[in-house]
Amino acid sequence: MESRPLYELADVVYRYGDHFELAVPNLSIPAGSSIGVTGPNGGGKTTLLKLLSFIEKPYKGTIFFDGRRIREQDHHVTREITILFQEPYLLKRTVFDNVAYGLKVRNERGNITAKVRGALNLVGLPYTVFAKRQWFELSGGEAQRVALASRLILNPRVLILDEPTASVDQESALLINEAVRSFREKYGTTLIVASHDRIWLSTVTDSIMKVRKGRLESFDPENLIPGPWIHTDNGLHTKALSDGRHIKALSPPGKQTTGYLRPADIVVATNCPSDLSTQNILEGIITQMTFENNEKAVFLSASVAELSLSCKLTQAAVEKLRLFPGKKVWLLFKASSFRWH
Amino acid sequence: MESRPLYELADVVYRYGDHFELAVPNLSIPAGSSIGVTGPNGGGKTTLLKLLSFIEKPYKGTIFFDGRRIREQDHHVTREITILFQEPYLLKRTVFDNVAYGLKVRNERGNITAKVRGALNLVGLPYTVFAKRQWFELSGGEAQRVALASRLILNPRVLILDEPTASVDQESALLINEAVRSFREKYGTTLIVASHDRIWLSTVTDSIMKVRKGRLESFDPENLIPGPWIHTDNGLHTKALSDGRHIKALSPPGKQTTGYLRPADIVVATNCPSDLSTQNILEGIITQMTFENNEKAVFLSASVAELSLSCKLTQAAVEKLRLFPGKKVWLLFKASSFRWH
Amino acid sequence: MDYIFNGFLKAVELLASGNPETYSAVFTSLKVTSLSIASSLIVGIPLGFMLGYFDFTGKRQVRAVVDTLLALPTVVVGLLVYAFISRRGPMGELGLLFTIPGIAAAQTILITPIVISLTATAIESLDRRLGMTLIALGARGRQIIVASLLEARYAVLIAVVTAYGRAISEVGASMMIGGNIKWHTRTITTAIALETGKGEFALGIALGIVLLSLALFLNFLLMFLKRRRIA
Amino acid sequence: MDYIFNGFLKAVELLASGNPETYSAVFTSLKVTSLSIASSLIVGIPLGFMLGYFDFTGKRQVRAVVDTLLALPTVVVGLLVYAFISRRGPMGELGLLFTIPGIAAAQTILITPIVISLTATAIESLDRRLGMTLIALGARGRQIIVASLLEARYAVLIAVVTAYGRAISEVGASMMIGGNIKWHTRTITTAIALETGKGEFALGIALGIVLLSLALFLNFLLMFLKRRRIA
Amino acid sequence: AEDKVLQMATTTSTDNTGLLDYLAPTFKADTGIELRWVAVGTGKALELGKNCDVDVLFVHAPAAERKYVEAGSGTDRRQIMYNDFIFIGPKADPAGIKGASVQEALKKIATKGASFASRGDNSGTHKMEIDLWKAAGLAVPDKESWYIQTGQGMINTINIAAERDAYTLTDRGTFIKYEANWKGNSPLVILVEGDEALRNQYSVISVNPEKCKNVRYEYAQAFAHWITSKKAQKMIAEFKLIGKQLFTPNAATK
Ligand SMILES: Nc1ncnc2c1ncn2[C@@H]1O[C@H](COP(=O)(O)OP(=O)(O)OP(=O)(O)O)[C@@H](O)[C@H]1O
Ligand SMILES: Nc1ncnc2c1ncn2[C@@H]1O[C@H](COP(=O)(O)OP(=O)(O)OP(=O)(O)O)[C@@H](O)[C@H]1O
Ligand SMILES: [Mg+2]
Ligand SMILES: [Mg+2]
Repeated sequence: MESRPLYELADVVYRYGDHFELAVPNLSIPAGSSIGVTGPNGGGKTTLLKLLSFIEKPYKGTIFFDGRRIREQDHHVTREITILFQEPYLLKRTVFDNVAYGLKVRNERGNITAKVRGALNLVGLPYTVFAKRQWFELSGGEAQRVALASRLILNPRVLILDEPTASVDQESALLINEAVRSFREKYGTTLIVASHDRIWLSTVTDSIMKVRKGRLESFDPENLIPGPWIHTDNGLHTKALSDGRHIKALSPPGKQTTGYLRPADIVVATNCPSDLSTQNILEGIITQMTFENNEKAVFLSASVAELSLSCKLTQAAVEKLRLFPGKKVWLLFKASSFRWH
Repeated sequence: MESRPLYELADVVYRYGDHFELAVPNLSIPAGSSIGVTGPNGGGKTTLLKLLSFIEKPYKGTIFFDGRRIREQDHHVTREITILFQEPYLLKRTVFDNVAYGLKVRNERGNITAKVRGALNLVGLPYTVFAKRQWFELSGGEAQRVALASRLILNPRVLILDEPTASVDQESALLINEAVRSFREKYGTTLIVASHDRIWLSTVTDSIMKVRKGRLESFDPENLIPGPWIHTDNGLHTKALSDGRHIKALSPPGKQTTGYLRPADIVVATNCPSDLSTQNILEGIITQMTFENNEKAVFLSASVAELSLSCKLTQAAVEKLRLFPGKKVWLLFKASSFRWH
Repeated sequence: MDYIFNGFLKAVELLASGNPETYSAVFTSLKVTSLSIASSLIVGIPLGFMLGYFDFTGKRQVRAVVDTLLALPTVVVGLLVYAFISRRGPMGELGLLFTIPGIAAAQTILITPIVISLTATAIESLDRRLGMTLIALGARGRQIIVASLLEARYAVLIAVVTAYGRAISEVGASMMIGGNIKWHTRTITTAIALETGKGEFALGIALGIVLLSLALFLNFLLMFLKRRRIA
Repeated sequence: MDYIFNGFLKAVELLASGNPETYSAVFTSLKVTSLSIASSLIVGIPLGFMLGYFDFTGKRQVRAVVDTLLALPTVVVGLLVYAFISRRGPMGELGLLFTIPGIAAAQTILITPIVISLTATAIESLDRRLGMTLIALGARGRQIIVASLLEARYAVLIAVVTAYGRAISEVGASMMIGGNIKWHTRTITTAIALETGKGEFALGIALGIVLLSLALFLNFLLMFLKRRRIA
Repeated sequence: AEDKVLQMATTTSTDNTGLLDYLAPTFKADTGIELRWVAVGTGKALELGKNCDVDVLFVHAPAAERKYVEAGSGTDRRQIMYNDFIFIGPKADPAGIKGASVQEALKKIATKGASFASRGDNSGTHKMEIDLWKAAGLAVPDKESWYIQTGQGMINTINIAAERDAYTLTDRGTFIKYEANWKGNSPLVILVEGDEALRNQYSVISVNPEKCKNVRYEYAQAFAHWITSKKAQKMIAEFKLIGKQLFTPNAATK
């Protein structure tokens, strides 16, 4: 695959009124790459994807595509890019007509039935069962998959997906995963996917970036510990957990501020350690362990009272400690490890 | 909590044309319980939830609520039940008015501001930032959370949620989880939640049922292996994987039929076993391990070529084999273990 | 062509000089349409909601009949109402003939189908999730109607504006039922018809401009009200 | 009252006996409205789409003006058009006065605002995701217009039905421009006006019934076409 | 070959009585010219003539006609026929005008304040009414509560008079039609008739070809010639509505 940048963004700014601003000082996306976008709700993922698909124009700055500025009338260029929205909208037509619509507006009239059949197959919807259904005769996940099929049929050069698996069942998520992957192999499609499902995302993309408060950040999952933080005598602040235990933190800027804890800052122990300088030693149960292919690391989730804390470990450490889901562990972190946004 | 059944369904049938029928011969849901509903797209989850919320009437059969048949004019009863739809719809009003609407129609005019503030807090949306926003000035996940807040504010006796975390970020999913749990504790709310996120689901519910092709099944996750199955000389059928390996199965009913394999039917080995009667011995990498609290078992996912296979193990076995995500394992299962639907 | 130009001048003159005949007609028009609009909304909006919201057998047929009534000629409405309220008619006792309420009654018959049909379409065009959401939130009966109409507010507003346009511009029924009696039931439109019949084309145009100014004023008012509601 | 009943009898008689004057008026009405509907759709639908789809400064003002034109009285339209196509008018050479195309031109002016306003509302009432989805799927220019109108098809249809109702029932412009010339420009409505003017109320009602039957027939036709499109 | 068409503007009375329907076929047979007419108020008919939109006028408002011809818009005004106006009113005759002279009748109505319906539309009939008020030495009423200005055609004005128990001035032809509808039971009856002042003169005027170059002056002349011919005049005399003669021909036959 080529590595010439397909997209180059320079000083791009987009605003909604005065409550949100997305700013991308620079970003380049190589042709044929597969980029994941994650981040909290309202971070700006959808906004970024709309800019990349030329559905919205930036207020400031330029987006170069293939080294060129794109103007509105460059239909042949913008038609090579297609986006699937977070809440897909189906045209008030049959499933067949929905999937075939993109071909029709491109005047590609050959072999439509076969192509529609193929696209529906890719998303796991049998043609004979679904092609003649009306748009409203579908379940939530089926509708989402029809919308995806209507994008896949276009063989786009850039495929942009916003939460494509939100209400899709696990089998279909897998199917979509396969479909998208084979697409990339066959056509060298550039893929940009926003999702909250970090695991699923890491299986389809080469790299993940995070959009938070309108700024791009490198992806680094974090634990969140919401307030209230109560000031105690020894200069620390504590948050009470539902089972009576406490988490201690150094100088949160406000009582209700949420503290962030990086998974790499948490140490996992299989026995209760003593004589340690860390303020926080919390017992918990491992609920999940995930192999992160991009980083070759294991993410471990443990439940501590009502919290679920994520820790990043090496494979070797996991093996050495003989960790497994359901096992009791102790999580250690310093009161000073918290970051406040 | 009481265990007198809140819902009792007897011979309930609902149909869409002739392509879908949901049939529930009998089902009883105890008051104060928390039930999860999962299953493939188009299985009938949403349909079931609509029946339970009395938004739709069954074609046949009766739904008893609190031991009574509910008629349409029993507003005081049906108002105790509220449902959040899979694709939430916000009224074309401000966020405040959306959340307050349910109180207003109930003529509960006291303390509305405080209640709205509380409900928005529950879903992690600061009142001052969001209350005055118009319905369209929200990101996908924010909108979903506003819709949830508009349900939570009602303190319903039964809270029915259809995919409440579909486009919600992980922090918020946690928050919602907490909110819902504290709700149940405070008010004894009965909770019915449909979701594809099995892990999230198992953290909020006491038991999970599965709806597939309009029938209730006990929840038992399965692996799916789609065709095509090629007939071979030795009486077996094989499916070729993308890396050239094969899966063998006994007499699939059709070439394209999908085979189902129960996670409990797969044996996991850390060394390549020999001299075994099982036809399938496949090397793979562990991608994820999850502790299933309801069943006190560990589910392990392993990637085998393009497939992701799920295996169910005891905690002891996981500990003994020193399994961890990223480790290479061998999955063993018999050609006769496949079930065909 | 001169007529148009002269009509403009005359319209300004009529309005500026406070011409009593013109103002009498303006107020009569306003009284009549206020009455007819109010009554057609009271009748038409709930019926339109029901036609748009509920599914029942024969719905499509009812709809076709209502749509047909959009083609009711004003003179025919005038004739029908006249038959009822003329002295020899069954409602002659009420003394509605040649009165403002009489005209308003005829106009109500004329414009209620517009309100019904356009309201029904407005309700039908709503997102299919709305109804379920309202019920889920606890709305019942009248609350569902009110909330649905609010969701469809712009489309319902246009229904009202269209009905208003039809009422204030119609002449056949006003003529027939009102009798175009000067100082009493002469509306702007019957005055226009009269002046045109006299060959006073410029005056006819002038009165037409007066009427349109009135409508423009009301529409701008509406525009500001709309802007106030949704920032 | 009697004449309502007599009107029914007479309507049946006129239609059954193949009364040539009635049929001539029916066909004239059909010709006129076909022309005026066609031209108002050609002009009004694209304009209505633009008004509903695009945001531009002054949009709300334009909208208020279009809505005001819904209140155009037919006689005023008649006068305005007359001023242009009278022999002494700037377009007198075309010889449109007292002709069917002349009436159609006047009606077009009358009903185009209805088409524009209701189409704009139909487009505005569409889901906000539609436009983006069409662009994402590759629709451009005219394709977006066509697909949006298809999505709003019922609301656009009602726009057409409303405009049709206004056109076929209007009398002022037909009278002024057409002249109500027997066998030539006499439409059903001008015939009704004539008969009513003569005091032939029963005949007026009969012709009104004929007109409504025509409208009913067309609406039922539409209903069946609608059913065929969406099973 | 283009049809020979003569476009006429006439008043509603000639059309509503059916006179033109009765004459037009014979005119066509005699001259090959098709007569098309628009029936409007006299004022509007004159306006149409002034704008060159019609070729010939057939109207009944002598004073306005004279002005019109003097202004050069029309030429060759010829008297064709007349009928007469009558005062009608409720059978009970509250002002007691039955059999009185026109002037007396109007004075009684005005002093008693008996309801009177006026067309108030500048039509020939309305102009006649105004002249009669003036001739009676009375101010033309306007805002008086008994004076109902309908601004409508004759039949509607009669209807309003009937509803309001009012007097009104009408041409005889319209009243004959009105009366016939009631089958001998009409609430309004003829109270004053036969006065010389009540004569209603109809004339034909050709639109001036010097002002209007498109006008089909030849045809207009042909019509004027034909309608004043003995044959046409005889037809007019023979024209009957419900058995009653309506018009008296009085053309100066050349
Ligand atoms: N049409 C709009 N008008 C005003 N503000 C908007 C609009 N759309 C989004 N916003 C705001 O802009 C911010 C970014 O929205 P965006 O949809 O890009 O977030 P996102 O990262 O996609 O979130 P999510 O995970 O919830 O989909 C949010 O704060 C949102 O409230
Ligand atoms: N309005 C409708 N008309 C006809 N068929 C429908 C309608 N809604 C749903 N269906 C069909 O009924 C079946 C069950 O739908 P349902 O929405 O209950 O599924 P679900 O389990 O909620 O699926 P998902 O996970 O995709 O939300 C599906 O096959 C769907 O295609
Ligand atoms: Mg988003
Ligand atoms: Mg569903």
